[in-house]
Amino acid sequence: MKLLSGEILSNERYGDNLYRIEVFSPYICNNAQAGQFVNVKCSYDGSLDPFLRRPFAIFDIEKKFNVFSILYLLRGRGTRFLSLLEQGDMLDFAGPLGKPVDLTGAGANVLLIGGGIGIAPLHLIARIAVRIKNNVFFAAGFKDNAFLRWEKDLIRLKINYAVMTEDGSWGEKGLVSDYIWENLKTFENYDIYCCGPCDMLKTLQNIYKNKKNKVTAFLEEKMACGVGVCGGCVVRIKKGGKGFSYQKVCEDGPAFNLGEVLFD
Amino acid sequence: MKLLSGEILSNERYGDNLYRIEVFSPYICNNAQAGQFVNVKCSYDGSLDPFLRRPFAIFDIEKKFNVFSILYLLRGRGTRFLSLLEQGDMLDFAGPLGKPVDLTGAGANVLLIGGGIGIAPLHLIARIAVRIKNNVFFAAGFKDNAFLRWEKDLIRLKINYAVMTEDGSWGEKGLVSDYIWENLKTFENYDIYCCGPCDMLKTLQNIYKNKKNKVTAFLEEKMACGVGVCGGCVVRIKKGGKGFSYQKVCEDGPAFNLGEVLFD
Amino acid sequence: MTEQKSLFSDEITRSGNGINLSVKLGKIKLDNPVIACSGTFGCGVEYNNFYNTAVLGAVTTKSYSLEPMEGNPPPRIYETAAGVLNSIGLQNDGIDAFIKKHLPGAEKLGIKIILSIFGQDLREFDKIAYRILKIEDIREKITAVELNLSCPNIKKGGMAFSAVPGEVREIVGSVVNILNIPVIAKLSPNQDNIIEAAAAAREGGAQAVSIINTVVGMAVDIKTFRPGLGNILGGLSGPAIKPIALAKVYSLAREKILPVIGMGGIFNWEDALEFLVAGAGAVGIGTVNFIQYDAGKRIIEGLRNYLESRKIYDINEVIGRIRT
Amino acid sequence: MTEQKSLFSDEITRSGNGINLSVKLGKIKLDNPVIACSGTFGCGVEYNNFYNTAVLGAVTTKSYSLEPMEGNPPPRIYETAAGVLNSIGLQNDGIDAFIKKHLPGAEKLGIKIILSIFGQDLREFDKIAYRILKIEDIREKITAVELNLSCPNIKKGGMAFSAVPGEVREIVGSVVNILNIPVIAKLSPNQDNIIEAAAAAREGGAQAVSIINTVVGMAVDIKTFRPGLGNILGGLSGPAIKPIALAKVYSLAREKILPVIGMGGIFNWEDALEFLVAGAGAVGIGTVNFIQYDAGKRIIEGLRNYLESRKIYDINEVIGRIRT
Ligand SMILES: Cc1cc2nc3c(=O)[nH]c(=O)nc-3n(C[C@H](O)[C@H](O)[C@H](O)COP(=O)(O)OP(=O)(O)OC[C@H]3O[C@@H](n4cnc5c(N)ncnc54)[C@H](O)[C@@H]3O)c2cc1C
Ligand SMILES: Cc1cc2nc3c(=O)[nH]c(=O)nc-3n(C[C@H](O)[C@H](O)[C@H](O)COP(=O)(O)OP(=O)(O)OC[C@H]3O[C@@H](n4cnc5c(N)ncnc54)[C@H](O)[C@@H]3O)c2cc1C
Ligand SMILES: Cc1cc2nc3c(=O)[nH]c(=O)nc-3n(C[C@H](O)[C@H](O)[C@H](O)COP(=O)(O)O)c2cc1C
Ligand SMILES: Cc1cc2nc3c(=O)[nH]c(=O)nc-3n(C[C@H](O)[C@H](O)[C@H](O)COP(=O)(O)O)c2cc1C
Ligand code: FES
Ligand code: FES
Repeated sequence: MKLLSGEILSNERYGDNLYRIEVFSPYICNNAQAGQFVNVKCSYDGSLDPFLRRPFAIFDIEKKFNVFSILYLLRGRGTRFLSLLEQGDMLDFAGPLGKPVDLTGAGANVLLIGGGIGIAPLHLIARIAVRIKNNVFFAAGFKDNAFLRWEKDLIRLKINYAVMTEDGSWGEKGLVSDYIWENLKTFENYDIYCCGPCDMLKTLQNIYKNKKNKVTAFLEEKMACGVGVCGGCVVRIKKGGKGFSYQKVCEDGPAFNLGEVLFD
Repeated sequence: MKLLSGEILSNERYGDNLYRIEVFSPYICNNAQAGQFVNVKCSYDGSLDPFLRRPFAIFDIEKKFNVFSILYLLRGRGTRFLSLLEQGDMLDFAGPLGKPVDLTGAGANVLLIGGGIGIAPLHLIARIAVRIKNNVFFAAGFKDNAFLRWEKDLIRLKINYAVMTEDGSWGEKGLVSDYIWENLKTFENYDIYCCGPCDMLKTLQNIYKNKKNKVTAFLEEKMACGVGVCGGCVVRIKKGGKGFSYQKVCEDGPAFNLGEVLFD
Repeated sequence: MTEQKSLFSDEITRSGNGINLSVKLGKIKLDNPVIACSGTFGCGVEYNNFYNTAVLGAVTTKSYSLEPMEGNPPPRIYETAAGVLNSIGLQNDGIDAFIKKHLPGAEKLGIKIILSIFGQDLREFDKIAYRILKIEDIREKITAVELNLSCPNIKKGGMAFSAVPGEVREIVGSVVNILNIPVIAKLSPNQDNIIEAAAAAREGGAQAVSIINTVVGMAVDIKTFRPGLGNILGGLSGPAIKPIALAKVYSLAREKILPVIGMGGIFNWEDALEFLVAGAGAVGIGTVNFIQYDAGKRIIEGLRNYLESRKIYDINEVIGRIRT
Repeated sequence: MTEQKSLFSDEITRSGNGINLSVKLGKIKLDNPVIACSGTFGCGVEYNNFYNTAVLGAVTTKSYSLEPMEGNPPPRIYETAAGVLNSIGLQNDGIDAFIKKHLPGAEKLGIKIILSIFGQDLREFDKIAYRILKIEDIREKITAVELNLSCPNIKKGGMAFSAVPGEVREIVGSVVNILNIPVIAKLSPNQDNIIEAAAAAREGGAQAVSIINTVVGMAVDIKTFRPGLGNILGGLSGPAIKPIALAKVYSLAREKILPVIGMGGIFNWEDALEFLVAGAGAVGIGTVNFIQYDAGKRIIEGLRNYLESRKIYDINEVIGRIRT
């Protein structure tokens, strides 16, 4: 991990309230692994507003160009600042952060389940997995078609996928968890990586409670340091029998074994 | 006084570290009088950085176009923000604030003594005075020729003037107070308005200690409210014999009788 | 999202008359819970240039003393991160000037006045109370009297009155005895005894407690190596202190000793709502008035719109409803 | 401007060896006055990714207890205006883990360690001290031990140890007796007795006092009506509290009871200089590390450049030089 400053190559509207920013960074492109994130200063140098850095998954890496990208939803003050940056501006960020997801050791098939902006860390996994796995399948669910443009990027990865939307405006109408439920058999021998809203993760936890799939979930928690020193970003992870321990999303995660996550 | 939002018609570099911003505001143009100022929000809507408003003298008013302007030095966070605003952006300001300087009642001749950015409030006085007085003379002193462009604006007012610079790069070499000292006789029957650094005002106070000229000085003090409610911006003003009272720059000033000002 | 809508589903107050914003703090009744803080709003007359200040729940006047006071040497203001330090030193032109000069002006505009006063000792508080008593039709003109007990107790070495619960009880009791209008005790956040002080205020007969006053702070001007304030120490206010104020309001309100008027760093309706939810029966807005001249109006409108959009027809339904 | 240059003209310390940044706090000698604050910097190993953390005057470790501690339920972090609330709840993996796991790592990097510890009562402080005593070559490995006395005294209803000067004296005295390395007492800003507590720390044999720890604060999430922190109350840090910290540092330092390590909201060298001028013998940087990962290096460099440009050749010349 390093503190970096990278030139912004583009920062484009990607959909409704959705942006993609591309940043030049040989260091990230050479060192970042699947599942990692960057911690971004979302205010001008010397400004305290907003105060904390914001963590963002690495959405994609184009090694050839030394460019990585972030996909972000415009939510509050931090992402508003991001959305105002322009080509040529410098982005102040640190990374790669978080424990990498180890794709080499696992099974031959990978299923990615993304809900909304939760597709962000999975996209990079897809890109890496497609080279080393037999099958990679992306199941993605959205409210509406705000993420429509993503389909093009997805197609370029040359993997199979299914899109579900709540309003039926894109792909099939319904929830991604319904899709998983209906295709349980198909994905019986898949290792699963999922990221999305809490409700989706809880549903998936239920679905896979007694299955033998290895299910890895990406979690979010508010962060202060992002590098494991403050203990701010903990989630409850089952320990042995009935107990639990607090583990840090930034250092021990952001990916955890879904079966061991204790939601409240 | 009103809380206003005015479109920025231009915001140009006027000299080294010096800018002039022109704002559309019929209200200010119709209501502001000589000596008044505006209190400007120098951060984006909802931002707390920098925190307080910044007071600026009204530098000029062009009634015909409903445009007033501010001349400002780039000093810190507030003026940095100002300098980044662009044509078409809106300026959030309140005004006109402060006690107007009454030019109608006074003598027939007016001498303006400005040091550095202190020329700002005097420029508007010059513009108004030139219509109702016999003689208006502007004596201005600067470090260097950063304010050179101002000479053009001054010439348009069709008044006599003298410029002094410390480095001799424009006008005569020397201090404006030296110029005043050397021309005391010439201005014997002039009402004087001065604005500039503390040292200049102190020197002028000495020069005019036992003269009969009416000398009015513009003072600065840090402000919180700008409208007279907080008591933050006080200066020491002589009261009767030996005592003094704290008076508010924003409400009782910014112009005070120089002879009564107690510098520390 | 779904949670937000269901928060109040069990007890929605439907009413044909729109949203009820009025609140009661003991015997004090306000049309809405938004009060301008003492020392930051004059008597509401200046700000009437920016909006009709009669729409505020009340305007707390600057704190008046028996005789006019000079205040502290300048500089009196120092900007800090999301806050401001001040060392005004309670400059004011005295209670008589308020009665003769400022009150009539506010009255004419229909501003609801909470009169803030302070004395150097019990006797001075009493003397001021007697002068107030002489105001004609006082109950129509003055909603309440707020005792600024964060000011220094000269007889006790300059410590704030509110540092000593016994003093609080005595002063409040004495003023309550003299006046026939509700009394509010304003406490300092610089002592760690707010609960005891509030209990003492109740015993003295106060109707409510105002917290917090400014927090002791300081700055150094590194260009001159001088303190940023002429008085060296000053009071910190603004959003910087909001978390501190909220903690004090919550901790005191849950004791249910007296209704709490919560203040400290409120900048918008969301901040005001935080205080109400944490248990404040009304909120004070101070420093924000310097930056957002029409903050009072905006915050009242913001609260009303929020309640309307959530189908909560009475603001009292959110007060103290924090889910711990 | 002219004033700035003449500030030190009477006593400029000319030296062929460049700028002296080293400071002494009692028996504690530091190469420079910039210390990483407890709980915000691990043991300095993580941040070594960003710069050589051995350049810091010292790194104060997170506070270790006798046994590992779980800490508080999430959320533990809440962003506020120019600050952050935390309710970590002193989660740590225990003093033994520090000795076996973390210390060797820091040692290898040449990081100067101030070891922060806390106990639930006097006995626990003592027990931890005895374990520390067993570290080989302890005086070479540990610059000082800092006692976090802002943590709750479980036996006394959860009030901070530093609230009761008698407890401060006893704990400090006991640990000083056990250990042969300098002891620092870290005090809470949430009681109004810092001067008494510091005097008690001196009587107990402490070499210095660290102030301030975080200020009690709170937030409400208006979307859910829940407290922003799982623990409801938390500690506020960052620039928001800088004026509060400066006031406490100044007020304590001028009493000349013990050298003061000043902290609270320092973000750049200018802030650090404010604390030094106000009387701090060294400064702590905490929250800034979360936002500016290389703050430590920057602040040391900034101070050095400042001194150089002002022709002040010894940082001790600015300490406590406030002109009041
Ligand atoms: C490991 C990780 C990876 C993430 N990846 C992405 C991504 O790829 N794309 C994306 O759009 N978002 C991502 N997020 C979320 C992103 O960090 C927040 O959306 C962002 O902080 C929103 O900030 P804001 O300033 O716009 O909004 P704010 O209004 O300031 O905050 C909006 C919400 O973001 C959350 N938030 C605020 N500050 C933090 C913080 N310091 N740490 C964590 N959450 C915070 C709060 O819960 C808040 O409700 C990720 C979060 C984590 C923890
Ligand atoms: C009545 C009046 C009229 C003024 N007219 C002009 C003008 O026409 N042109 C111009 O360039 N400047 C003018 N100033 C000064 C102007 O307000 C400050 O230069 C400006 O605040 C600088 O702010 P900053 O944020 O850029 O710098 P900062 O670094 O934030 O401050 C720079 C300096 O400005 C002063 N300052 C900061 N905040 C305030 C405040 N709220 N009130 C007063 N002073 C403050 C401080 O003393 C500080 O040293 C005027 C000041 C007053 C009181
Ligand atoms: C400039 C200024 C002057 C103040 N004067 C008084 C006063 O005279 N009496 C009083 O009780 N409180 C006074 N206060 C405190 C405020 O009423 C309020 O309690 C405090 O500022 C916190 O609220 P805020 O953060 O919204 O400003 C003053 C505050 C400021 C900033
Ligand atoms: C996340 C976090 C954890 C902290 N943990 C500790 C701790 O374990 N022990 C301690 O003495 N202080 C702890 N502190 C307090 C800091 O050491 C410091 O005193 C305080 O944050 C003020 O400095 P700052 O504003 O620079 O952060 C912690 C602060 C933060 C923000
Ligand atoms: S954010 Fe500090 S430990 Fe994760
Ligand atoms: S700035 Fe508030 S009275 Fe002048």
